[in-house]
Amino acid sequence: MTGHSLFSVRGLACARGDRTLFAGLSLQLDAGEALHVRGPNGLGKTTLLRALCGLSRPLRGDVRWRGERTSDLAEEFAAEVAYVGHLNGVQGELTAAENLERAVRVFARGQDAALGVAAALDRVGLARLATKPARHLSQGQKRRLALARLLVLRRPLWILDEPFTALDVAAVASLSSLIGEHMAGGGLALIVSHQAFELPGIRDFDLAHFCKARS
Amino acid sequence: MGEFGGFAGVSRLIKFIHKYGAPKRFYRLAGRLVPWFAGVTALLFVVGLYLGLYWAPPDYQQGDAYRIMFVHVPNAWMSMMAYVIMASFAATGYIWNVRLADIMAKATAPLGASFTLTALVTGSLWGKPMWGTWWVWDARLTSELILFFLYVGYMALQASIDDPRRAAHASAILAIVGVVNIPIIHYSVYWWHTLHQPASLTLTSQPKIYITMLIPLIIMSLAFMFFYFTMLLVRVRSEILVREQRTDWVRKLVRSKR
Amino acid sequence: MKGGLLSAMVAVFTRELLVFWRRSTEVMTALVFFVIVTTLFPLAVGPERHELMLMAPGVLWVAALLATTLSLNHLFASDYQDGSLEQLLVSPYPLSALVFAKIAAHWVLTGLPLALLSPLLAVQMALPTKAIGTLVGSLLLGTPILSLIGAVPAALTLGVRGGGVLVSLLVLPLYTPVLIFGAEAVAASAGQGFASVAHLSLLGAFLAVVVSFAPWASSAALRVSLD
Amino acid sequence: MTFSTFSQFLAMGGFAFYVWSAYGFAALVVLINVVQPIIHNRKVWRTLRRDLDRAEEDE
Repeated sequence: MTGHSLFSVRGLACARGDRTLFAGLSLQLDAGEALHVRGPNGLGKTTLLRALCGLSRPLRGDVRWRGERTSDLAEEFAAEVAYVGHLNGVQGELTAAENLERAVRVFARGQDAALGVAAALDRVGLARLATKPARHLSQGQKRRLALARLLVLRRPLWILDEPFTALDVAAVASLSSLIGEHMAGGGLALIVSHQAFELPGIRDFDLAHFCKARS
Repeated sequence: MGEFGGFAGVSRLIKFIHKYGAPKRFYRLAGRLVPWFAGVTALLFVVGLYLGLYWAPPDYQQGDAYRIMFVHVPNAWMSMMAYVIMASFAATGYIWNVRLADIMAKATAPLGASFTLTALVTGSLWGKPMWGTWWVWDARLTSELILFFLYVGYMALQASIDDPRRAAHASAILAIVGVVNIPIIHYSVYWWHTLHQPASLTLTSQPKIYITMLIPLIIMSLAFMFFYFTMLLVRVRSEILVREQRTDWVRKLVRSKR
Repeated sequence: MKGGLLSAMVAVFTRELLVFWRRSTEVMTALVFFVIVTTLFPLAVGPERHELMLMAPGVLWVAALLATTLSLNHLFASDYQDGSLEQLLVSPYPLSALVFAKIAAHWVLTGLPLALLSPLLAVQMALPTKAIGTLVGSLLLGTPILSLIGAVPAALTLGVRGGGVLVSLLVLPLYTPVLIFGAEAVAASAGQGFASVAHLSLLGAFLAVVVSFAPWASSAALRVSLD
Repeated sequence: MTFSTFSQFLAMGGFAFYVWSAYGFAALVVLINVVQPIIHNRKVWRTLRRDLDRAEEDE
């Protein structure tokens, strides 16, 4: 299995209901690389990300991490991925700090947290709100709390679905530089976003290329 | 899916299922089989009804009322068999992603529910002359009633999910849980029944069943079984068309039959 | 790694308790429902003590069944809406273990208080004192089964229209063995006849079956619902 | 011969109502199970044809 990229996808096909969204999708990603997945609404960008991190079952295809099938790795692979979806996964009844502490305990496996909870909250600009119940946070603040999870867990592969929604200009820039640091440290990232953002070295990936012309 | 790929035999079986379980192939095959199955069903019904209603002598205890057995018992058998078949198809569809199996499971549910309903109503009609009331909490009738609720739940879940794949897989899990539970439900109901009516008469617990009763019973059971297979094929054919409507072969088929 | 899994399960469990503690109304609803339903029965059938005593095991057990069914909607629904369930599915631990922790928390919040409250209602329903121990025991053995089995339909109906009513339609037929064994155990120790031990051990055997099966089935159900 | 006359056959030894209702109900359920899929199948074909017509108009 030498010569493989760190993360490689071959011949992936996904469906929504009985309709095939895309087929024959292949991509390669190595340490320090990032991919910006593009395409109009309804093509299946979210489905692609969910299939890659194991949330949904693809029709066909071969997804490999370090040369091994992710479906065989199962939880081993999950320990390498951080996923931020449309939903923030932030529990309204818990405070911002409690949300992160819980993430560390439920998701960090063996390894030490990359950043302490307080430091991570500081980094995303929520330090003052640490003890506030998360339901009182604004949309943008909740989004930042979700992204702070990326900092407290040391995961090589980031899969981010529209991470910039609800973020203000400064936060967008700060997140971009965060992803840049992640790449510089040898991390991988797959990002779906309609919003423009600047990130040196990121490649574009057009999903429309793998979709049949729709009737 | 990877965890099953390791066994060579299983993977060969899966390949076989995927090849002959292709909806297009099966649609044609089923179309050719339906008339034959329908013919066998009709023949079995004619013979079974003649033997059951006319040829078999009356029972020395129950008189002619026991003839209800020839519809009640086959339906009760089929109601349970259909649930097991449904759960097996559903499990196949869920574990190996076989769409045809999903469709078979979905098509089985209404047929199984019909068998259950018929078993309940005929059981009640048999009970009235025997027990003097329309409904007795007899063990067989009670577990049949619970089985009916299980069928209703399965169909309700199928109907309330729009995405056909999710509907099939969600109801598959329900069916599997049901099939694990049914023996326990059955056992608990019989246990409960013996506690409360230790001496009551059970409809089919005669010391011996005569050969003259057994022959019509078997033929009627076969008739209902073939009826099930016939209607399963018919239902599966329409469901295949609905679920494959975007494929080229269905479009070609529709165009040719305009 | 073992220690990691255990601490993750504990984290899920305690977080669940904390969340429900902070919106305690939901826990109370099921409990209050249990109390009100059992109170309604004497009003409907009359206060005659002997009649009430005959009905008590059945009434208490049916009320417990309905109260648990009512509370099943809270098991996954809010986690589903805010996305933390989705996160649980991509955690590096076996999902069935984490789901088991969630179900355990659900039982601690519904089944356990219900069992502890039941002696009061048993007195209301004129159940003989000697049967109260069996009632509590049967509820302690039986309500975990209700939470475990109930998790499967609760997971299957996430985000489905008419989910709440559908859950009860799906789950109540599956509850029949629990109802039979539980109510029979109480009735047996209220009367003179059979020993209740047989029923209780059947209940225990059923619990063993369900513990090994339900967490797996409900995690499979969650994967289907979030696919 | 179990029954010597046709009216005896219809009387079913005094259990006519129960026996014939049971068989009648079973027959009714069988009939519904035959008719309903056929009607459904016709409906499916109708919608498939209509959808195809629409798709071809668009082209």
